[in-house]
Amino acid sequence: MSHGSNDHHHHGPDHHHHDHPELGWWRKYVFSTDHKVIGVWYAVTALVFLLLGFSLVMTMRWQLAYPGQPLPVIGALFSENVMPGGVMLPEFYNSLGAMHGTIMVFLGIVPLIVGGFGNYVMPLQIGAPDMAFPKINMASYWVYFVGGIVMLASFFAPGGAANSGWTSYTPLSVTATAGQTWWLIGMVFLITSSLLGSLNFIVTIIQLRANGLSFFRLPFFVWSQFVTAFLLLLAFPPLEAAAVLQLMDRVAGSSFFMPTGLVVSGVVQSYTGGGSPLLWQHLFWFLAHPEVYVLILPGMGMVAEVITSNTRKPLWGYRVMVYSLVFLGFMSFIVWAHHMFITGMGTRISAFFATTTMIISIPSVVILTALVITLYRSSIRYTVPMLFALAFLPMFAIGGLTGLPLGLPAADIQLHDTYYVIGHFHYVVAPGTIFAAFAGIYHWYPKVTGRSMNAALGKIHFWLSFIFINAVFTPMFFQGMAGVSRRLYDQTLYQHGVEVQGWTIMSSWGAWMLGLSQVPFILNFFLSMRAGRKVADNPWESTTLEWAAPSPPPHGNFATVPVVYRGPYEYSVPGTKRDFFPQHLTKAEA
Amino acid sequence: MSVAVLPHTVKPHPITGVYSGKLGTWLFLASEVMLFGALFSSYVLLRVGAPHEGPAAWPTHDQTHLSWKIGGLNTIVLIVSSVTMVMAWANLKMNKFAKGKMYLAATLGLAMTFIIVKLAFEYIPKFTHEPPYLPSTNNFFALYFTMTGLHGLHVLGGVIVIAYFLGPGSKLWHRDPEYFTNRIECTGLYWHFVDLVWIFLFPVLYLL
Amino acid sequence: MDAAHADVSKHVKAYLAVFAALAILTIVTVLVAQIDFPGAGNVIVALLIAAFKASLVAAIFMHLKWERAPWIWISLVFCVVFFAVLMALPVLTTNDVPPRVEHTSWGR
Amino acid sequence: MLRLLRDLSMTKAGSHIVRRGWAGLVVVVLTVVCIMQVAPAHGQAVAPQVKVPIDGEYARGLGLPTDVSKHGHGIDWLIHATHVFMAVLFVGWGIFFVYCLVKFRQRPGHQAQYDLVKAKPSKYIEVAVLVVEIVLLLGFSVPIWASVKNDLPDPDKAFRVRVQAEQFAWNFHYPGADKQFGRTDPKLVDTAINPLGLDREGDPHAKDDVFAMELRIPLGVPVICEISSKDVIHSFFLPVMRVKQDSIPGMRIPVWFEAVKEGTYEVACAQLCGNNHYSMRAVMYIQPTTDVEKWLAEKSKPPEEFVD
Repeated sequence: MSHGSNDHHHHGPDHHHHDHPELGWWRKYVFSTDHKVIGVWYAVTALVFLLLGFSLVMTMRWQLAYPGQPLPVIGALFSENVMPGGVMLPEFYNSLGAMHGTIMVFLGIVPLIVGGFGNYVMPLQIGAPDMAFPKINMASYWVYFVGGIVMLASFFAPGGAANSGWTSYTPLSVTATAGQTWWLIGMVFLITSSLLGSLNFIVTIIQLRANGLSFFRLPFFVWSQFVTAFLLLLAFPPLEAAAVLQLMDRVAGSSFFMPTGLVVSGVVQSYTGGGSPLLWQHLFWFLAHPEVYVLILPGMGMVAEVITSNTRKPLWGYRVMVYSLVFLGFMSFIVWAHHMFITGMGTRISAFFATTTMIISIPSVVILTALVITLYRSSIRYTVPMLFALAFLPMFAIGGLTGLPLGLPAADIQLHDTYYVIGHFHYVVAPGTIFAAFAGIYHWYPKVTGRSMNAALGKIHFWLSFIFINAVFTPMFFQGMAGVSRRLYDQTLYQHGVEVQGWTIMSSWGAWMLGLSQVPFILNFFLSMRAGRKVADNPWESTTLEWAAPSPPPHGNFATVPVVYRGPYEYSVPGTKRDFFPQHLTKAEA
Repeated sequence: MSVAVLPHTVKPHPITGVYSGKLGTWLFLASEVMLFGALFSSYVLLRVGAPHEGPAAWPTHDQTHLSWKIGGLNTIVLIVSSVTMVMAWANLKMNKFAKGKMYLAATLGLAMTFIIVKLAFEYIPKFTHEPPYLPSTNNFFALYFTMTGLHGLHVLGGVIVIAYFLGPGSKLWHRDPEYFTNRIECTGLYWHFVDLVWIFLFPVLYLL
Repeated sequence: MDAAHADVSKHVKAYLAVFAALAILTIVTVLVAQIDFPGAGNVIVALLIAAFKASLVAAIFMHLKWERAPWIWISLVFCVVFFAVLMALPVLTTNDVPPRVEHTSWGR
Repeated sequence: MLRLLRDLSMTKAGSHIVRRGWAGLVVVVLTVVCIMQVAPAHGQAVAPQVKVPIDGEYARGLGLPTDVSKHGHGIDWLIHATHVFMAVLFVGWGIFFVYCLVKFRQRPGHQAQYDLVKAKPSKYIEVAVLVVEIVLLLGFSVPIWASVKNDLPDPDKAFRVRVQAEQFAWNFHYPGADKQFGRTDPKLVDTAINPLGLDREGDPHAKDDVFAMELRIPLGVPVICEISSKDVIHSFFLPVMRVKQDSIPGMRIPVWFEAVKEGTYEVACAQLCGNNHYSMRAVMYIQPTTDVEKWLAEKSKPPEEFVD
């Protein structure tokens, strides 16, 4: 068939770039199909959401530390309906709590580390000109954006934003105020967005790798994005189904999650009944456990990139790490009911889920161990990204280890739904993933802007964040041990709450100080764009392909399509002149 | 600014043996399996856990008011549309554009028949029945409306895509027939999946 | 494209055969549903027929019979495994409860 | 930093990224202000609670509260053992980590080694971690769980209470002298006088049933709490008793325990159940059997206005 000849290939999805080299502002920056512009959009939007989610929690922490006392200065700015006299109402507290979780998980961290870093760095690291489906990539961002707006719009619904926790347990969420409906619609958008994004990632990694870049030459970060994309692809749809079912319960009056004979505030509910409240938890955690790994795996990937570059040493146990990653991803689908031990679970099924939970801890240990052993006999360069990456290791270890007593059903009886759980998963996600994301920002900033961030400000940012983030989360373990339940508006109603109130106050002050500690980062982030030191294409002297492209890379990324000759982390190779051996250079060129 | 053209959009990747669109479609279908899987899982859980008496009890055959005749008719309609879909692709593959387009039009017609039958003989009579059968009636109807509704939305999505390729999308054939044929193949994969879901929905909702 | 032509024209016969099989099996499903099998017999028979029909569609119409791309198969295997997990574990969990847990429908 | 500020002040309006970034900050500020000004429904004031002096210590050892249950030491032991194991891992790992940070810092004359070390110890450690985890799970956790969940005592010999959760209170339903719980019906629920929906007229078993807002249990006798909920999911948490069980509407789930120490303790709700989740607290009194019986007998006399 003559039509299949080469020149027809130019009529691919983005052929119009040939015809119109000068794209208008809208096409260039807003409806761009360039993975880098989309990546930056994702990252900036996600950072905005992270800041927003964090400011919500900083407000909450006043009520926790000084219950019933008016919030100084800022409290006066709030409407009398949510904070009369500057004192937060419990329903506003619950709204803030639910929205903090939702914003951080679904609008902040995942879009930052997957949508932002994944979109920007992954195609560069595999030597691709763009994502496999650039238009779908753009759609993914805009659907996410709309989802975020819908989520925020729920603050304006009568009765305030969703207030049933980020887990939205039924029947509470079904009987909750209108904000919950917005939450569900927002979730449907976000799930659709991550579905579009994840299939794009998978296809890109499978189809668009540069010549010579076999799977076992992929940077660890690309592997982490690959596994993450599979988790998003297969774990999110059940939550979409669950969100539809909950919408039906709320809007059409069905009883999927509503058992017979509910009496709310003395009023017999009109639901026909026959539903199962636990069905929601199954469908929710079927997503949300893999989601935990979605939150952490790209973080591990970024840390691996930063550590290898700054130890000037190959990654220890690269293959084992990849196998562990795949195994983690696989196992994450069969551990979810460990979030449900105390819903009334029998011995056999709880033992099953506890066993899978213990098994899944091993690959995490393997990855962490490999990263630490990489430090052995290396030459550690204490750059700002490296500081964040190094801090990630012990703090992720704390997060991981404290998961152990929660995974043992008997110990979970005491610790479930206490602050211990909060401390545990925040250690994984906040000093874990967010520190990894900071490492990533400092590491790839020169690639995105062509300028490096200020190291002095970076170090101030690091040390302040490191100290205060521990001040926020360590007290939570002691509160949890004492039996303080999570999501309490005022723990001092309980004697055991009163006794550990000191820890709460410490945690609150930690949070506010942590907020202040971000000022150097925000300044650094913006000022360096104009005033940062101009750097070469490969300022860190790294080996992976993204550093072979110009900084910032043009649309289409590489001037010449790179060919890959070796593994991703060939540092300090004996017999070479420099201490790094880029993937795309031949022996002669190096 | 020069832009490198994305490889493997039309021709299969020499190593993975598939062009990007087809792989993407299959991945999308994998996630769809999980979406409908969650609904089927909910069906099993709710049906097994339903009370044995009272208004929330699972309805018997007489109480479901679903006619296997209409369901069966729609099953046949979807199966025929699957055949016409695959025939459309086969004819395009054999370079018979007119015939392929005809089959595509037939698929579109059958898809719309399915929706019309669904609305006219099932949804509307149930809503207007006295008393009406609604999602709030019991969990059988709630599941029936949710599952067939979601499936119906998928059919509607298929209608839009097929209509696009019959209309403005068909220009692509004159530029790059192979690319167009590939797109029809991906549409077909989706369409067969919609058929496949119905193959399970029919016995589960109408017969069991 | 000649090889492809030959392939495709061979397939057409398969498509028509599958169509006939699907139509017949639909009728069989309906007929079988009228018989009262013991226990969960009806469910098993109906789902077996549906599964068989679905695999015909997947194998012939969706060309899985001729599909060689490894990543499609890998994705599908993962999908099927997790689908099985999703179908099985919630039901198993709800069935393994401590003794004397009652499912009440309060106040009927 | 000053240099940066100066440099910025010298530049013209920033690139699109700069503008977008500042725009983001503006969006955050605006959104926060908007959120501050929105108007959800007015809240109701929470009824002030009567403060009863609570016994027990809440910061022993690692911080676990006093244990007054017969089975609790197993759970405590497991929590402590797990933490010792975690501490050993973390400290050992941390020593190696800090050693690397100091020893292998970049400095003149120091070079990274390309060859990967053979790290057999890491394999042993990983296997050891798995073994210890499995021992903790199968050797301790599973047996404790099985005994707590499955070995329910004979209901005839145990002290039974039905715990019915609602937003935002714990209702305790005692069977009375006939040891039979009366029928309850949602249609009979009256938040003021009959929150349980107890059918006092229709069911003879209900006549002597006791409803109370406090949990009063005998010392040294197995207690079975049958936990259910009227509206949403709550979680019945007795910190000093090492008991926690979600209360799921549509299910009645028994938990059992035996108190070994008298005193006054707290009942908490551990699952977010709505606006006043934080105030869903009750008091648990552990007393000698005779005192509990006396209290029940007194309470089971119907109040004047309900006598027909």
